[in-house]
Amino acid sequence: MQKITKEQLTEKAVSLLRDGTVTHVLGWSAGEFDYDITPAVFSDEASLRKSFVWNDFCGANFSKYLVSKTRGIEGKLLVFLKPCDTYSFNQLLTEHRFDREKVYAIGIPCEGMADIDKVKAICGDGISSVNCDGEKLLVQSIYEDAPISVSPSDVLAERCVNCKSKKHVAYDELMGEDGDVLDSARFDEVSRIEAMSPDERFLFWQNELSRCIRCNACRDACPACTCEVCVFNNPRSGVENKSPANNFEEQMFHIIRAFHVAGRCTDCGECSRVCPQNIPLHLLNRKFIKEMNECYGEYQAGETVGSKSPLTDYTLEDLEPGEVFDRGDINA
Amino acid sequence: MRKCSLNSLQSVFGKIASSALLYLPVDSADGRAVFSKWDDGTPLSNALNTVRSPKDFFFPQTEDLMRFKTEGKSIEVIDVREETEDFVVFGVRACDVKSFDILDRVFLAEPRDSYYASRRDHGVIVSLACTRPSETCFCSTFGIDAASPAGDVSCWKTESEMFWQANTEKGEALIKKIEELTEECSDEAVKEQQEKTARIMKKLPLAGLNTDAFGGGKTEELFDRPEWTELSEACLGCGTCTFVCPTCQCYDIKDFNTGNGVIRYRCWDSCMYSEFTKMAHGNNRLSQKERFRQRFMHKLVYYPENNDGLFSCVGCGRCLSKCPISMNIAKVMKKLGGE
Amino acid sequence: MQRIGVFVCWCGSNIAGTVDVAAVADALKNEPGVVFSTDYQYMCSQAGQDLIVSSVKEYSLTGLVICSCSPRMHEVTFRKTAAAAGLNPYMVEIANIREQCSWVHKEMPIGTEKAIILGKAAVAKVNLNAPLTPGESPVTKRALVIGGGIAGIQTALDIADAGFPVDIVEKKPTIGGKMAQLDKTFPTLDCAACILTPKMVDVAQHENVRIFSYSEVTDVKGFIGNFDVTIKKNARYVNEDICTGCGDCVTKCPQKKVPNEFNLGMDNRSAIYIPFAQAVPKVATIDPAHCTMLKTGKCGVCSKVCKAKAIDYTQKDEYITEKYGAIVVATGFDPISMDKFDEFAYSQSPDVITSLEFERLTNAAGPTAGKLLRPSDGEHPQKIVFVQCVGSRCDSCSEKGKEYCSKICCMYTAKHAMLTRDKYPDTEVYVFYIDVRTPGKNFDEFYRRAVEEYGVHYIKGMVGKVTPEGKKLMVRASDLLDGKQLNIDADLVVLAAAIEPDKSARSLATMLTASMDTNDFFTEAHPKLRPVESPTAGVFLSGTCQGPKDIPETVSQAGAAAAKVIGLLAKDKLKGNPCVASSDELMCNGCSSCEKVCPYGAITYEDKEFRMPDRTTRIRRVASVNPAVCQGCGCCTVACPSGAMDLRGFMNEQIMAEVDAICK
Amino acid sequence: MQVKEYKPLIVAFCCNWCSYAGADLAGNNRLNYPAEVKIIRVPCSCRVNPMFILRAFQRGADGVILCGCHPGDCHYTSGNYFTRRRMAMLFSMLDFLGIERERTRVEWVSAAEGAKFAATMTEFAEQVAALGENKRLEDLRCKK
Repeated sequence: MQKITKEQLTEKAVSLLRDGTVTHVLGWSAGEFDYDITPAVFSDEASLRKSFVWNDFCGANFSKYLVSKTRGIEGKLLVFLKPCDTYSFNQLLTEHRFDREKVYAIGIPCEGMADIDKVKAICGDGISSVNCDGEKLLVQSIYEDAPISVSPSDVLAERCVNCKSKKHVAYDELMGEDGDVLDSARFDEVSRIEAMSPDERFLFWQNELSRCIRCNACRDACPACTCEVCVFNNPRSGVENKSPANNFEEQMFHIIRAFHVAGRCTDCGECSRVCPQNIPLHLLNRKFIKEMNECYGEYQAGETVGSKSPLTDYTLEDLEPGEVFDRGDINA
Repeated sequence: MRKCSLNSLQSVFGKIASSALLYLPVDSADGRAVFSKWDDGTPLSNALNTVRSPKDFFFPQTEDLMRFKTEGKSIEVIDVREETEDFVVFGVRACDVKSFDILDRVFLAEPRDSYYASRRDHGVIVSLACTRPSETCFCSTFGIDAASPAGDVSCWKTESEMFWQANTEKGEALIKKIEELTEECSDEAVKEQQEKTARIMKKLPLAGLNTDAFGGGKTEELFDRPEWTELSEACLGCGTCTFVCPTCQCYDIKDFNTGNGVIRYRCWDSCMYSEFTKMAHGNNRLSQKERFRQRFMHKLVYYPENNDGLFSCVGCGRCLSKCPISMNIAKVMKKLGGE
Repeated sequence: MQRIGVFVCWCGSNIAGTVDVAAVADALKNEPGVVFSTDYQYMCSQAGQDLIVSSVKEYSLTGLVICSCSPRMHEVTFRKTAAAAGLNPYMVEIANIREQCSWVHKEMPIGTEKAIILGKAAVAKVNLNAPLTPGESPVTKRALVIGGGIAGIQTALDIADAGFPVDIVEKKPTIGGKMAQLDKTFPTLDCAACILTPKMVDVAQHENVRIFSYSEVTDVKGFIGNFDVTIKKNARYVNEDICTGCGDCVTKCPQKKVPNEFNLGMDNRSAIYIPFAQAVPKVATIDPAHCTMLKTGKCGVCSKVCKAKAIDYTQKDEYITEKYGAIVVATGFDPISMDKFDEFAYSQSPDVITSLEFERLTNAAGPTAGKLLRPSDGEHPQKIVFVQCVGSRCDSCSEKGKEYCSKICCMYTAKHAMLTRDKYPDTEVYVFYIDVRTPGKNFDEFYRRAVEEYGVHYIKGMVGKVTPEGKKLMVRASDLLDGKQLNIDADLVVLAAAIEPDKSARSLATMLTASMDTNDFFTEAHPKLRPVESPTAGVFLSGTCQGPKDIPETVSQAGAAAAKVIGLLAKDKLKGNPCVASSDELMCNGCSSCEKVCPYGAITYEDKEFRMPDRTTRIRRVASVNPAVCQGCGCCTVACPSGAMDLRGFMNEQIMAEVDAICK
Repeated sequence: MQVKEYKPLIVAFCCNWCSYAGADLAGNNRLNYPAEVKIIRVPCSCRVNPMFILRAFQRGADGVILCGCHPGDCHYTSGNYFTRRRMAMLFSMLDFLGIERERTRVEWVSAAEGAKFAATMTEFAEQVAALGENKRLEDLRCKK
C-alpha cells in the first residue's frame, strides 16, 4: 500500500553511497515475520541489498536516532523521513540537537502504517508473513492454508488514522509527491474526554495510567526526549525512580513528561505506538497541543526551524490560569 | 487425572477462591489478557498469554522492605512485612511456569530472599497447556513442552472440558479441594491435544532456533563478537523487554523519605538502563552496546554457567512482540548462532 | 552536613505575644542539622546579633536560621551578622514568624504550631544552602543619555559636572525638546527660552559632554556597566564641524515651502534649515525629502553660498559604536494626534488648534512673532474656548484617547487663559474642564488668579461639538454646574491634547530590554522606591518617558537619574547579586529554551568539548549565564527541560525541601 | 468522640517583590487568614516549577496557590507572563486528569494588596476545605 517501493529506496540509497554523498544510511532492517522491523545503520551496498526493507510496518520515527547516529561519523548520514518524521526533524534542529550538515534527508511519502495488533485482531495469532499485493495486505498464518486478505484501512495504526500531515516540512530531496497538511480529527478523542465529568476523567486515567510499568519506552522513543540526563534518572531532581511505586508516581511521571514536551511535541505518536501496555499517552500531549492552539493560537511544533513554542512566549492579553476551565462554557 | 466441564468451571473457581485468593488471566477492556483477581463469574481469557508475566505475584515490581522512623535524634527500624495470604495463580503457561525454576535459583539460594520465599510458600501455580501458540513462541528451544506444562497442578482445556493433573503436594491439596466438582478421567483427550499441539509447534517460524552456540563457558567466544554493535545499534535503552520478561530478576533498593520517616523498598531495575548498578565511581557499563550485551549474555551464557546449563530464557516471546524497535533474543541468537 | 543554629526572636511581644518562642526553639532543636537552638527578645539588636556571633563560634555553626520578622525587613541585617561571625552571608535563612505568623494568627497554639513549621522549612532549606559569592564586573565610566530635551540636558549636565563623560543622542537636528517650543512656563511665567537656552549652551560647551544630534540609537548590547551601543548619525549633508550657523544657505535656499515642524506646520521653512535661532548645535541640516539638489541633482545653491564649504551632498549615514556604563532614557513625549477627535473640527478648521500650537502662536519667535492671531485670517480672536482633557482620562473602552491624566494641561491652560486676558483684556476666554487639578507649589493660587483676577470663564463640563459656521466656530457644550446647554460662537478653539510617550520609545525599550506599561511609558523598577531606575540594571529613566510630568518634576527626576548614574559610574567594579541562574553543563542540552525566556539576554551558548560517560569526547553546545546580567528571576529554570538550569539561593532542591518540610 | 475539625494544608508560593510583600502587609495590618496557609518565598512566580506543585500535593498539601505580581508589574518584566501560560497549561492538564480544579489557583497580589492577600487566602482555604482531603493526587507513602 506504500506508493514508493523498497526497491526504489534501496537503489537511491545505493547510488548515494556510491557517489559519496553519504557514508551511512539510516534505514529499516527486516525481521522474522515482516512486521518486526528494526532501525539500522547501513554502510555498504551488500548489507543494504540483504536487509533493507520498506513496508507497512516501518513506523519508527528516525529523527531521534539522528542525535546519536550523526555523532562520530565521517561523512553524511542518509535518512528517510516520512512526513510526520520531518516535524520531529525540524524540532530537533530548533533545539540544536544534531548537526544538519551531517544529514542528507530524503522525504518519502507515507500512506500510513499498519498496526500488527489490529492485524492480529482480525487474523488471529500465528502470523508468519504479511505481504502487500498492491491493494490489500495478505496475511499468512500458521493456522491457515491460504493467506487472509486484509484491507489496509482496517488495520491502520491509530496515529495514522488521524494523520495530521502528509506534507514534508524538511528534506534535502523528495521522492514521490509531497502531500498536504490534513484536516485531521486528532483532537476528537481529547474532546470526548474533556466532555466527561471530572470523576469520569479521573477513573479513565486511573485505569489507563495504572497499567504503566515505567519501562520508559515512551520516553526513550520520544523524539522530544533527548535530554542529556533525564529528570527521571537524576536523583537530585526529586522525581527519580525506576518503577512507579504507586498511583501518584504513575500520574506524576506522565504529567511531568507531558509538560516537559509541551510546546515541543510534534504529535508523532511514538509514545503510544511503543507502549507495551497500550496506554494512549499521546492524548496527554494532544491535550496540551489542543489547549495551546485554543489559548495562544495555532502552533505546530517542528513546522519550521527556530520557532518559539507557546510556553517560551507570551502576550500581554493571555488568559488567566483560572480561565482555562471556563473557555468551553464561554465558547458554547 | 480429573476433569470438569467448562460449564462448571466457575463453580470450581469459586471453590478454589473460597480458601485462597485466585488469580487468572482475564480479558481487559482494551483486548489484552491481564492476571486479575477472580470474582464470582469472572471469565477466563482465551488469549494465549498475558502482557505481564505471573512473575509479578512472587516478585512484585515494587515492594516495601522496611521503614525507618526518626524521633528526635534516634532511629527506629520497622518491619513492614505483612503475612502473605494463600493464593492460587491459574492459567500459567508452560514457559512462565518454567520461569519460576529460574527465579527460584536466584531468590531461594542462600541467602534466601524471605520476601520471595514467603510468596512461593503461599502460592499455588496452576498451569494451562497451550493449544494455539503464537509465531513469537519458541519455548521448545529451551526444552519446554507447551502442551505439558509443569506447576503444582497442570490443566488442559478442550472444547468443552478442563482436565486437571496434580504434580506436587500443594497441587494434590488443591485437587482435593475441588474433588466434588471434578471427576476422575483418562488422559486420552489430553494426549490427543498434546499431539496436535506438538505438530503445530514444529510449524512455528522459530521452531528451528537452537541454543547450540550458547551456554556456560561461551563467554570468551561470544563477548567480543562484532555483531553486538549492529544488534544493539537501534536499542533505545528502555526497559520494556526486562519488565515484560518472566525471568528478569534484577532489582534496585532505594530509600524514599516520606517526611515522616524513610521507606526502604525495592523495585525492578533493568540492565538496559544507563543507571543500572551505578556506583560511586559511575557506571560499569557505559554504552548501550555493553548494556545490551549484558542482558543477552546473562540469559544465554552467564546464568547457564552458574546454574547447571539452565538458560534464563523460557521463549515466551513477550519481548518479541513488545520491543519498540523489534530487537529481541531470537534475533540475537540467530545472528550470533550463525542463522 | 551542616551545623545549624536556630535563633527565635520574640520581637518583644510582637512575636512572643502569639507564638511560644521557647517551644519553637525547643521543637526545632531536633531537626536534622540543628545543633543549637535558642530564643531572645530582640534578635536584631546589638545584643541579639552578638548572641548569634558568639553562638557561631561556640557551636561551630555553618548555617543560621533566624525565626523573626520578614526577610524583607532584616535579611540584610542578619546576613551582615553572619559575615561578622565569619560565615558566608548566604548561609542564613529567615523564617517569617512575625508578619506571616504572629501578626495574623491570634491563638497561641496555632501561631506556635505554624511558627514551628515555618522554622522547619527554613532549616530544611539551610541544610542545602551553599556559600555564595557575588561576581564582579568592571564599569565603563561613560554614560549615554537618549533624548536631548530638558530631561536629557539636565541629566547630562549633572553627570558631566560630577566628572564623567556623557553622550547625548538626539534624533532632531537640535537639542532642546518640547521646552524649546514653549512660550512661558507656569506658575512663575518665566520665559521658557530664557531658562532653557543657557542650559543648552552649557551642555554643548561642557568638556565632558558630546552631543550626537540628528542621531538615533540602533542597537544596544551588554549589561550594566558594560553596554555596547550603536548610534546612527543621520546624514545632514552639512559638515557639522565646519558649519558656522551663519544662515546664508537658509536665506538663499529656493525651496521655501516646507512645513516648519518647529512651529507645528503653522509656517514654512526652507529645505536647508536651522530649527530655531538658539538651536544647539547651531548648524544647518538639509531635509532630503524636500531638497531639490538631493532629489534631482539640480540646484546646489546652498553649496555655492556657503563660505565655510560645509555643504556635502554625498554625506552618508554614519554608525558609531561606543561603550557605556549606564544609559538614561529621556525620550520625552508628544501630544497625541487629533485625527480621532472629529467632534472638535480640528481637521476642518485652521482655527481649532492644540495647546502646543497656541504656545507657538503666542511665542515671540513663533509664526506670528508672538501676536495672537487666528491662523485662518490673521485677525485677532475675540472669543476663545479652551477644551481640557482632549484624549486624557478617557474610559478604558475608549479607542480614541488615554485613560491617564496628562497632568500638565490644567496648568498650561490656566497660563494660556491668563496670558490672553493679560495681553488682550477685550478677549473673552472660556475653559471647559472635567476637574481642575492643581496639586503643586503655587499651582492653585495661579489657577485662582486666572479666575479671580483675570476673569477667565471656567465652566465644568465637556464640549460636545465644534462646528465651523462662516468665520465662527460654534461650540456646543454643557455646563454641568448650571445644568445648561451652552452655545458659544468662538473665534478660536484650543484643545488641550493628551500627551503620550514618543513613538520611538517602544523600539528603544525592546533594545534595552526595559519594560513599558500598556501606554508605552517606561516602567520604573519600583513605583515608590526606585522611580528613576528601570527594572533593567544600568538603565535609568528621566522625564516624561516614564509618565506625564511638568518641568520642575522632570528636572528633579533628571537630577535623580543623574545621581543614580554617578553612583554607578563612581564604582570601579560592580558586585552582582549572587542569587543567579547557573547551568550544569553536564546536563545542558543546548536547546535554547532558557535563552528564549530570559528577559535580560543573560544566556549565551558556547560549544565546549566534553568527555562523555561512555569514554568518548564530544563537542556540545551548552548554555552559559552571565552573572552580571542575570537578575535571578529563575524563569529559565522552569523552561529548562533537563533541569540543568538552577537558581542559586533558590535551588530546586531547596524549594522542594521547603515544600516537604511544610507538608510533613 | 469529638471529631477533629478538618483543616486543609495549603502551600502558597509567593514572589518576593509583590505577593510576599503583600503577605507582609497583611501582617502589618493584622489581617487574619487561616494558619493552614504556609508561604514559600520565591524570587518570581516564574521560578515555580510545576514539579513543585505536584510535589506539594504528593507530600500531603490539599491546595496550592501561586501568587505573583500583577501582569505588567513583574519585577523581572515578564516572569509572570510565562507563569500565566505555564500554570494555565498545568491546571488544564490536572483538570484533564480529573483532579479537582479548585485545588490550584494563581492570584496576582501586589505589595499594596495586603487585604487582598488575606481575603484570597481565607477564601481559598475555605474552598479547599469544602473539597476535603486531596485524594486524587496524593502519595499514600507520605501519609502519617
